[in-house]
Amino acid sequence: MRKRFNLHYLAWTVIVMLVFGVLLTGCGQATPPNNSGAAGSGGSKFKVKVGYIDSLSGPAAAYGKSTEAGIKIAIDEVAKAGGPTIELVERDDSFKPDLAEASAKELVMNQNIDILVGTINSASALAVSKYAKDNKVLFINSDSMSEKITGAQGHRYVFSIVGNTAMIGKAGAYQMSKMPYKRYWLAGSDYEFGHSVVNSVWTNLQQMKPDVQKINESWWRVGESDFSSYINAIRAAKPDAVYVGSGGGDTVAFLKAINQSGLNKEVPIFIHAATDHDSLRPLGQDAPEGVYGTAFYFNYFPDNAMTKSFGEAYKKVTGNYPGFAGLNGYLTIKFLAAAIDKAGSTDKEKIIDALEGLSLDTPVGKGTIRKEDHQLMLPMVFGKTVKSANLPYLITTDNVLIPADKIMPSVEEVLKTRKK
Amino acid sequence: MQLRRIIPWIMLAVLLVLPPVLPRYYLYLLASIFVIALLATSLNFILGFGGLLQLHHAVFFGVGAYTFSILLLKTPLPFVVAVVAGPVAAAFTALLIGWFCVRSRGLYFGMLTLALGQLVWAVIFRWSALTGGDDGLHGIPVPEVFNSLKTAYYVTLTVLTVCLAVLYLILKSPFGLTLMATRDNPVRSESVGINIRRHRLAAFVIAGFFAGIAGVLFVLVEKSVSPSLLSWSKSAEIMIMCLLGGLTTFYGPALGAGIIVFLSMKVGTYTEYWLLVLGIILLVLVLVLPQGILGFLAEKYSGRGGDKGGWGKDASG
Amino acid sequence: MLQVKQVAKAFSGFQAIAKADLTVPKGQVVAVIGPNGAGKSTLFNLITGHLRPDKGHILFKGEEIGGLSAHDICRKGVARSFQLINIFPRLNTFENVQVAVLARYRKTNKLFTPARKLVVEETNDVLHKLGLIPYRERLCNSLSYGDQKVLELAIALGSQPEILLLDEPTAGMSPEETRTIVKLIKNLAQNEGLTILLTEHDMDLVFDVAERLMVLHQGQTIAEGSPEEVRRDKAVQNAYLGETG
Amino acid sequence: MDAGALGSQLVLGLSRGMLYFIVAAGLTLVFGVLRIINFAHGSFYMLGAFLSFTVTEMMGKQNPNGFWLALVVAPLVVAAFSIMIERGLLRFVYGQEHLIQMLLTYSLVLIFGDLVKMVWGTEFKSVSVPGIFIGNLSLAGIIIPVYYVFMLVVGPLVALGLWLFLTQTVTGKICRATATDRQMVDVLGINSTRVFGTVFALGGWLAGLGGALMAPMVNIGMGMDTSMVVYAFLVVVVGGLGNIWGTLISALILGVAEALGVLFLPNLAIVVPYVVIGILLIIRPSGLLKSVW
Repeated sequence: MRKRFNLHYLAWTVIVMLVFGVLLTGCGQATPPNNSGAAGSGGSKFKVKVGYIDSLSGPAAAYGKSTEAGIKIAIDEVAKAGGPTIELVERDDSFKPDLAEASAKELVMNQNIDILVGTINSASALAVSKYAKDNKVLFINSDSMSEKITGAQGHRYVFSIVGNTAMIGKAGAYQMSKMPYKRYWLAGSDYEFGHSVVNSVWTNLQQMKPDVQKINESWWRVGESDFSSYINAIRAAKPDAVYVGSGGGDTVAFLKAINQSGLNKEVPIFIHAATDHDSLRPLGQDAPEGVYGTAFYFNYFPDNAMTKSFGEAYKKVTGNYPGFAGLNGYLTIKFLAAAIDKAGSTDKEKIIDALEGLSLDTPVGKGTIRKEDHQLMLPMVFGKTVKSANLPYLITTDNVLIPADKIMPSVEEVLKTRKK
Repeated sequence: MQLRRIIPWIMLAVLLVLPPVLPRYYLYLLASIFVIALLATSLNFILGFGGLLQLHHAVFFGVGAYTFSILLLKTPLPFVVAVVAGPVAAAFTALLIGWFCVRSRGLYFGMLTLALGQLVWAVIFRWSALTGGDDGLHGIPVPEVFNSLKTAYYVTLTVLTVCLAVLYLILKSPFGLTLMATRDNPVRSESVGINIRRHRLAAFVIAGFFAGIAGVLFVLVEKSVSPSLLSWSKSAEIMIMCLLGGLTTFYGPALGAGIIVFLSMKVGTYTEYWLLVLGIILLVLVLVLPQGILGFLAEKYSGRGGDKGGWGKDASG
Repeated sequence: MLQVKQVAKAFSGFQAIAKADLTVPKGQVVAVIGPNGAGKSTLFNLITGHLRPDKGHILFKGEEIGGLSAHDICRKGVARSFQLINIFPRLNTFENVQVAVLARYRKTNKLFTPARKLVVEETNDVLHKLGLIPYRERLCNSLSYGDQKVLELAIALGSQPEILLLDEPTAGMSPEETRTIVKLIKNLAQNEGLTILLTEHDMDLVFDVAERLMVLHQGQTIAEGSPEEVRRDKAVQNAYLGETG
Repeated sequence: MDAGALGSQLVLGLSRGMLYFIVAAGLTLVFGVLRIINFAHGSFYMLGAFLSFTVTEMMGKQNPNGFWLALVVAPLVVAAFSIMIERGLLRFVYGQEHLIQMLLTYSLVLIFGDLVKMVWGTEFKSVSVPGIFIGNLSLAGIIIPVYYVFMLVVGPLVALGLWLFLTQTVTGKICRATATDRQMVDVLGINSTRVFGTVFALGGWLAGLGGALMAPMVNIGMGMDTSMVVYAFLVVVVGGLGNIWGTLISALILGVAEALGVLFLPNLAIVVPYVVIGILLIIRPSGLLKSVW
């Protein structure tokens, strides 16, 4: 009996110590690491707290972490250049929308923050956006590619720095319409992102090139581990070309399966983000050659000083060159800082006014936030995968910069979706 | 003994007078704790008192929330109808799932609830025309009054109190007594003339109904839904709350919900390793305090409550 | 009142009951005896619906009950106690019996009436009859072994059966506790007019209380009749009494 | 629809079924003997894949021996982890209720998830397929990637190995007896918990093997534990809890059904397994083969 009770006291002690231990060690880390070198230069008088919610754990953590790195690099750069001092308050949503919304509320109500950025999970972004609308705080969507964010569910308080599924589709269709293929097989990850990308590609392609036909479509579950049966079904149908709308992790796995099966040698394959560095680097030499893909960003194209400097800065911090998620975080802070300087205030309403129509030079070219729908208009890149002579992973060749006006849905189209 | 009777009333009184002095955020936090507390208590109704290994209780929470949201968002039906429809749909889902599950016992029951719950999850995840797929539904048009945090707080608190009272009554009723009898000894229950399958099914449906109410409350507070509401990690989280508070105690799950929700918020501000912390808490709990906090206190200060045999030994029978 | 005809039951190849026959007339105390493993408990489980017979008929008041579920059979008026303690360990003594009484009156589905106000008299009656009143509020896993056995009986009586099946009612009991039980059984049979079917190891007890015996050997009924007839039966002497001396 | 495509799809379905089997076998084995629903099985699988990545990295990304070494080392390391968990943690809850045991394994899911993130980081990772497995094998119009042929060999080998273990070794026999009738084993004076460590390690080894085998095909990253373990559960439930051969059958049925679904109902392929599972569960609520339960 005595032994039992001792055990219980032990349990209590351990639990209590654990809780306090976490709280205490946490306190030590709570101060953001980025404002150290900033204040000294006596630059901008603006100081602002930004709440950052993203999936730092869970299945999309690779992107969340990458965005986080981009954000931190931008914060440092901005501070060194005499811009506003940005204090970042981070929350992990573990890829759970309910947690993202709860975190947003905590940041706004408890930390008195009125600028939020994030998040890779579309449902999280939409939930936070809705909360931002109801409570009149600024939310800049840095990662989620759902077209609903600045489309059907857009409003004054939400901005999107990352391109969306409508743009991905239009860009893909624009490139594909220049090619001779007519009979297409459509495939993708069976979730919202996959379906909206493929829908957008297909409706746009049908408009640009009315004689295309769809043979069929196939959908796999998110996190599918075995693509061989899908590839076999595609192979059996003998299409002219394949378009694939798959999520990040699935893209990597699907590329691998293409390489093993040799499908890339039989039929042209288009996949958004297949050409992105985050998809190709993990595969090393095991990525398939000759796969076409639109992307938001190549860290080597277009070859200009900004591309280089951001690429190197990112590599210094993380050890790797950036993919699009890194750029998203970087641009989010760059635009925010520029807007604060332009507004001459940290008042959210003034920042919003300043963000509308704001233009900045970016590694991909000139980017402008469209006043009407708060979507950043940025060129997209397109290329074909190829083995590199000196790098341990594949890069792209035949790179093309697709101008922003070719990929943006018109303002009327966007505003029409909001009316519904 | 006296003290144990009074504590819930004191808690209620304190919670009633708190809002004027509490910061906004804590009103919100408490309101969401009330929602989860109701969910956890409804789970414990069948898990702790019914001895049924319900491994996927979040499904009913999600079905209630989704039904309510979809009716408000996509149909012109009045608010009251949607409020009633949420729990009813959850109860109906419970009836369907339960109908399959009560035929088996113990762990097998648990595995079936898990498998069938995943089917419901898949339906909601897939049927994006209706449910918005993994994007979820946002900006559910709940009546204006619920936009005030104070209203949300009092509504959730009132509903929680009423639901807890009802569940308490049920546990003290012949139905509850019989339920505990089927938990303690299914074989004997049958031989005194209790149709344990039907009785368990009824309990399952009741628990589903109350989980559905929690789902409706969740939407009133958060105004959005997504498939993560019925993920199995959510279900596991509720189970951890029940275990932390004490499976054989009535107020334990509510206490556990309060602790876990509060901790997840607090720890989340310091580290992105909240799940690791939760895992360690759970591990310690399982190894040294399986009867939970209230179970431990009950064991220490009175004869009854968390008794030695622990929970549901015979549930596997 | 109860008739078992040519019943058989096998468990994955092992024939537990090959051919059992039994007649229990109304108002009598009947005992099933037989060596360990003869299939007595299996026979009980078949009668009470915990097992489903492969072959044969079980008639209760002329009605086929073989293969019905346990709770249905109980509701027809067949109640039983178990060889090993089989009570509701985390309910108190009163509640243990109350559950059975509630089930008897079909009141287990009442949701909102507090249980402590229902069937109190009937429950107390049963407790009184078996002398359990002093332990009313005790959590029943804190009762002594003997009292738990009595409670076992009380739960069965709570169902207000027409026939009561007692599976080794005195197993593991001290001589004194055994005497109490015997008194109880006799009392139930004589004063309440209850029909009782029991299995028992203690032969003195069997010949003391039983008016009729059935002998089960390797799953077969080898004799049935009054204690005197059975005692004189050659097959029984060979198979059973002979072995035990 | 030509016969070649159909044939390929059937063969691919079988190989997919083999994958499911290898992962689910450990789960069902542990369940049958220990009566524990091991949620951490998915974590072991993930660990197997990450370890396989580390081993191949250490051997040099393009070194074909890396894969083979990983195939040996990763499952063994995972098995070692399993033994540590069984002896260090699980052992103390054998007397407890199912729920408690289950939640213990769930706590490991949470802990392992974050530990893997701490050790390996969040970037996507990939293991190369050895050169000999690249390309397709073509036979009578049936085209299969060579790696799948390899899977089709490994799967039955694992099944055969399990069968030999369970029928030919003393430990295996005790396992089977324990799974069928724990009480009887105890009565015979055999200490059934003695084999628990072995069985749990074997379960971990199988999960690790699954992870290492899948590593060249999948994207190794966070979240691969839960996406696999839920699926493995479904396979195990359909097969009959604790029955290894039931698991084999249900894994093959699901694999083939999925592959055919992809061919004939390509835009609804994702619901096919769930429909199949639903139907099987309605027909046989307690699994295809008699579960040991």
